[in-house]
Amino acid sequence: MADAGLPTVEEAMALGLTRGEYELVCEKLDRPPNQVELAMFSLLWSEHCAYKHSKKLLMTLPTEGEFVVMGPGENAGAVDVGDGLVCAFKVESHNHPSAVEPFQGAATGVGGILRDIFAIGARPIAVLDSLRFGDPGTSERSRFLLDGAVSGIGHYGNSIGVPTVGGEVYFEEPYEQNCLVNAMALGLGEREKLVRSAAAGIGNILVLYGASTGRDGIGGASVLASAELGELSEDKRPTVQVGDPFEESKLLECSLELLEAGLIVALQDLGAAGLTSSASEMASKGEVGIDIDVAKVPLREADMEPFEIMVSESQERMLCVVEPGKLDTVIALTDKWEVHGTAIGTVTDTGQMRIFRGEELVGEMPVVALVDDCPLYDLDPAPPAAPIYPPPTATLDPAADLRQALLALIASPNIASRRPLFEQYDSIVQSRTVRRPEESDAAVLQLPGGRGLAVSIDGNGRKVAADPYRGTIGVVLECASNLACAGAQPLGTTNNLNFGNPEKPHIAWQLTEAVRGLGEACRALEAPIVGGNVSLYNEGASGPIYPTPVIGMVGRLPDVTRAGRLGFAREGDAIALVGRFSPALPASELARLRGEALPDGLPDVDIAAVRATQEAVRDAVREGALSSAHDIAEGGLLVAIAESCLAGDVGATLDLGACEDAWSALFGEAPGGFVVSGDPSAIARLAEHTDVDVIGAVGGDRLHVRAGDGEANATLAELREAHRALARLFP
Amino acid sequence: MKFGVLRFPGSCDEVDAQLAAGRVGEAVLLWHRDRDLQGCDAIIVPGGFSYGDYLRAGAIARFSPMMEEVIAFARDGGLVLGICNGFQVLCEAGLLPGALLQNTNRRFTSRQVRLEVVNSETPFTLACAPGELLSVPAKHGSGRYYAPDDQIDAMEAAGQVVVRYAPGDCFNGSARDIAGVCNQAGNVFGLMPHPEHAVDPLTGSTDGLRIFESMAMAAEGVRG
Amino acid sequence: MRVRVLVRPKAGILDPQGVAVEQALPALGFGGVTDVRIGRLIELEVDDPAQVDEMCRKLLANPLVEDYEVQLLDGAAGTAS
Amino acid sequence: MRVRVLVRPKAGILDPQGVAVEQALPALGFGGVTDVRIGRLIELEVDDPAQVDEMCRKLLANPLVEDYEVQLLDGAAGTAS
Ligand SMILES: Nc1ncnc2c1ncn2[C@@H]1O[C@H](COP(=O)(O)OP(=O)(O)O)[C@@H](O)[C@H]1O
Ligand SMILES: [Mg+2]
Repeated sequence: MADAGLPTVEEAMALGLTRGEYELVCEKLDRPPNQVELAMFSLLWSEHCAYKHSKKLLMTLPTEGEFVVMGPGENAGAVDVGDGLVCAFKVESHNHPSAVEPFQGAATGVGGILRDIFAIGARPIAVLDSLRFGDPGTSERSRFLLDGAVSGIGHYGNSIGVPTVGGEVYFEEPYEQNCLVNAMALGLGEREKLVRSAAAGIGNILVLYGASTGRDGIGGASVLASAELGELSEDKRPTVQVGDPFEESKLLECSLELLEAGLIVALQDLGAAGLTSSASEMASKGEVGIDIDVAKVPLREADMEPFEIMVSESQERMLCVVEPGKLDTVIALTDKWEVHGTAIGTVTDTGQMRIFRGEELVGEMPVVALVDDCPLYDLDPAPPAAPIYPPPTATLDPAADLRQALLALIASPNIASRRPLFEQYDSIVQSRTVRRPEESDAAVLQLPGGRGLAVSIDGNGRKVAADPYRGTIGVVLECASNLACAGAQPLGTTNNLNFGNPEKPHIAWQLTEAVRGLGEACRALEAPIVGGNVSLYNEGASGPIYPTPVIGMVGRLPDVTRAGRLGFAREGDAIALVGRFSPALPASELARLRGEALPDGLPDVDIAAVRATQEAVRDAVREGALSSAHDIAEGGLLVAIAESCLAGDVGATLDLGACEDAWSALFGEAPGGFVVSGDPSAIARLAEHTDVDVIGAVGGDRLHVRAGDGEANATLAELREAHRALARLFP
Repeated sequence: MKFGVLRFPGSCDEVDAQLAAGRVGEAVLLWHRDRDLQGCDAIIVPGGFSYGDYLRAGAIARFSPMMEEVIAFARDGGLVLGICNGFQVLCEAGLLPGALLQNTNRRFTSRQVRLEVVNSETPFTLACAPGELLSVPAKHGSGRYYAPDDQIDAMEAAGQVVVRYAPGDCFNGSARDIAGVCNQAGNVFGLMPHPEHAVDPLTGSTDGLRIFESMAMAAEGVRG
Repeated sequence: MRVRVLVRPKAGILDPQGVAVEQALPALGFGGVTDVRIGRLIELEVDDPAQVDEMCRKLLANPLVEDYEVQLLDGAAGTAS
Repeated sequence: MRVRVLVRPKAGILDPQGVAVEQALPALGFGGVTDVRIGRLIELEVDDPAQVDEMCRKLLANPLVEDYEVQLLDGAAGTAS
């Protein structure tokens, strides 16, 4: 191999490696790396691929359970849903690409998570999104990012025929300079037909199929995912990756047909770090070597260097391992779907990744060194000495009464109807969607045999910022509460940890505490983590984002015809507050509107008690005993009730009786509270299993509430008008 | 009664259409590169994004070998239903008058709409009452129906405007709220909303079934 | 030979994108802009430029709602529909 | 003055439309077509043509993924980015 012009340590550092890491690479190779090798090491040893600051924490999470079929480590996790079927699911972030170009960033985020799903042999059946931006009222940039991200998600999901069935979006100042765009996907597959990504069979052939390879996102994984965005100079900006959902729809059908026909040994999508990471990880999992000839890779631009081909992040590509005798059949099938496959390499027994350009060997590295030898770092967590986040900007008149506060909350961008967003998504294609957005707290999809799946995605950065440990527990509980309202029992959990720079002690502390809360809550709910993603270094010039663990949970319903609804349905039904609910205002949505600083810590949560309430609500929904069930989240009890009124197009009259502090009672937030409605006898039966307080009745065309000597009154029309507040963001 | 549902690269709602048609008869998928209509009594050109909707929705798909067969089948009086992208394909292929342009709101929009049955005497609306309102979802970015005014006058006079959006429900800016039209002979019908997504009380309304039932009645009539 | 095809919405056909651009410009500080029309630009390399007109009629433009104009880029003037 | 803006996908940036059209053409009986790129054609009436370049950068084109070219239609040559 030519060793002239070897890259310097400075170049290695510009690619994101530390001096120590570069020296370790030299030691592993027994010589300094050349350009191809350095490019590959810098990607595989990046935070994004190696999880070097989070792996030790992630190892503390519960990953096993009754329903887990595939845990973290594969392209997606999978849980058993009965009858030989599994549900594969995972959430991923595309934060930095979306901050650069929101439409393509969000679109390729959806494309990437969908490939993860069909890479394990499951057909994608749903997408959800989780979005965070700055204040849309004052920030034009936030409106631009929101508009672009939503159109990008819709563009990709709609065009490929996978319904976007749910999601969440929040607007808070700390996301102004660093928006979050997370996408989750679910797939359905046969348990026996799942495929893993481990390369196997010495002499077998690697086939690359899908889009041709261009200079998309070169340097992306190392630069984009591992440097703070503000540090990125113009010339380091990678080329923007453009998504092509049409190509991906062919890729998807072709991949599933290859698997169905039993033609392939292993399958892997090309995501961040392109061919480098997919090939190396396939080799590592199979404990084999791989030879790749970059001259065989179909290129979009003729003059690409071997290292560029190896690190390109061109979208819509897949890599599979094929027995030589089946190669022709595989190529023919890829031709049928117009995603023309090419044999680009072979599985070897060398334990080496060897990169050739034709006959010329241009790179040779031990697979183990590339994939497993990246140093893992211990965090140095310490709680912040002073508050990290300035108080939010106050928008609510301090003299506002209960009614004005209710209307302001309903119109808050964090609570107002998401209809203007989700109307841009096809939520019904594939004919499985039993509960569309705004019909239930969780989306519900039907499965063969009359059963159902429920899915929800949740996060609450403000509460996690106030208390990373309890805040994260609250998020996991909210996700499970959403499932309970639909009548579903959790099967498994996925998560995306969106945090700032973990090399800073207070961020390390947020991350450590949040993961502790996540593990504890998932353990207590028996909803193990089957996969996820970590996105660090989310900081802008004015500081870090709120620490934002985003939790996605999948549950199942034995009888999908009884899926719960959140809207009040019948005049005369009793309305009850369910659960041992201790609402508090600090860190609530009302506190945000009032411009109050975040508290230092949140009240303790009794996870077991919340779980018991969730089970009681779930069982009542499953029996068909309730007309509606809705969990109490942002905005507290009165907002939850207003949402049930709006969803059912009917009013309610409530009396909370004697009440020390009407504000806390009506607008305070805490995990574990539900608003249900139904026949008084059904509510009485529910009271045998959990705390139940009948507080009013469904009926009329207004919401009227009395709490102690406080009172609020609004017509449905007024509530509806306030609830439409987001529409003006999408003129 | 045997329905054939076309499948192009990029089709999305073909399996949904197959399931819906399967409730009133047999339904098979037909691959765009084949030429065998497999003895189908009616053809459905489904929704989705054939060829990614690149260039113009429906522009590339209409040239596929199977579409050539469908054009011949339609010229011989065979029943052809185009839904959403299928409607766009049929317009591009010249089997239906007019064109579908970008929604005036410039956004892909997905919403349950009410469709008014304007002509209940076509083979696709036999099972509907005149003026009946059907609740059906619509979801598209390019669904604004356009044809020159005098042509629409003539179409209205001839009963070719088959379904309209009910007042207030037209989000795409279609001329005269037109949601679906048929050809002069009445055997080819295209509409933007999705009757195949309104066939099961579990996932929505069941009003869309009426379209498939009508087709089955018409086909039986022709045969009998 | 490199060929450019300009495809425009026909006169009288509403062009919502054009309208949106026109409405957005004043807020960005650009006054005095009217009659914005947005169409498609297609550039291609063809062996036989004589084919292009048919290609336009059959595929690249929809004659009911769009006009097209062909420009041969290596010299010679184009033809318009 | 009438101004024409040609907006094209940047060199090196994937142009999915162009690829799809190029791949479809042979089957439609049009051989010998390569390197198809599809962009946008924007035509507008402006009082002050000097503004157009900034308008392109701010609104009409997305500089991250697109190049643009301005043509003044009543005579004079244009400027390219
Ligand atoms: N970004 C989004 N994408 C798609 N659907 C969304 C999005 N945000 C919210 N939704 C849907 O809107 C409804 C209400 O959302 P939200 O108020 O966040 O619910 P919750 O309070 O239960 O978390 C849900 O059905 C949710 O799935
Ligand atoms: Mg909820």
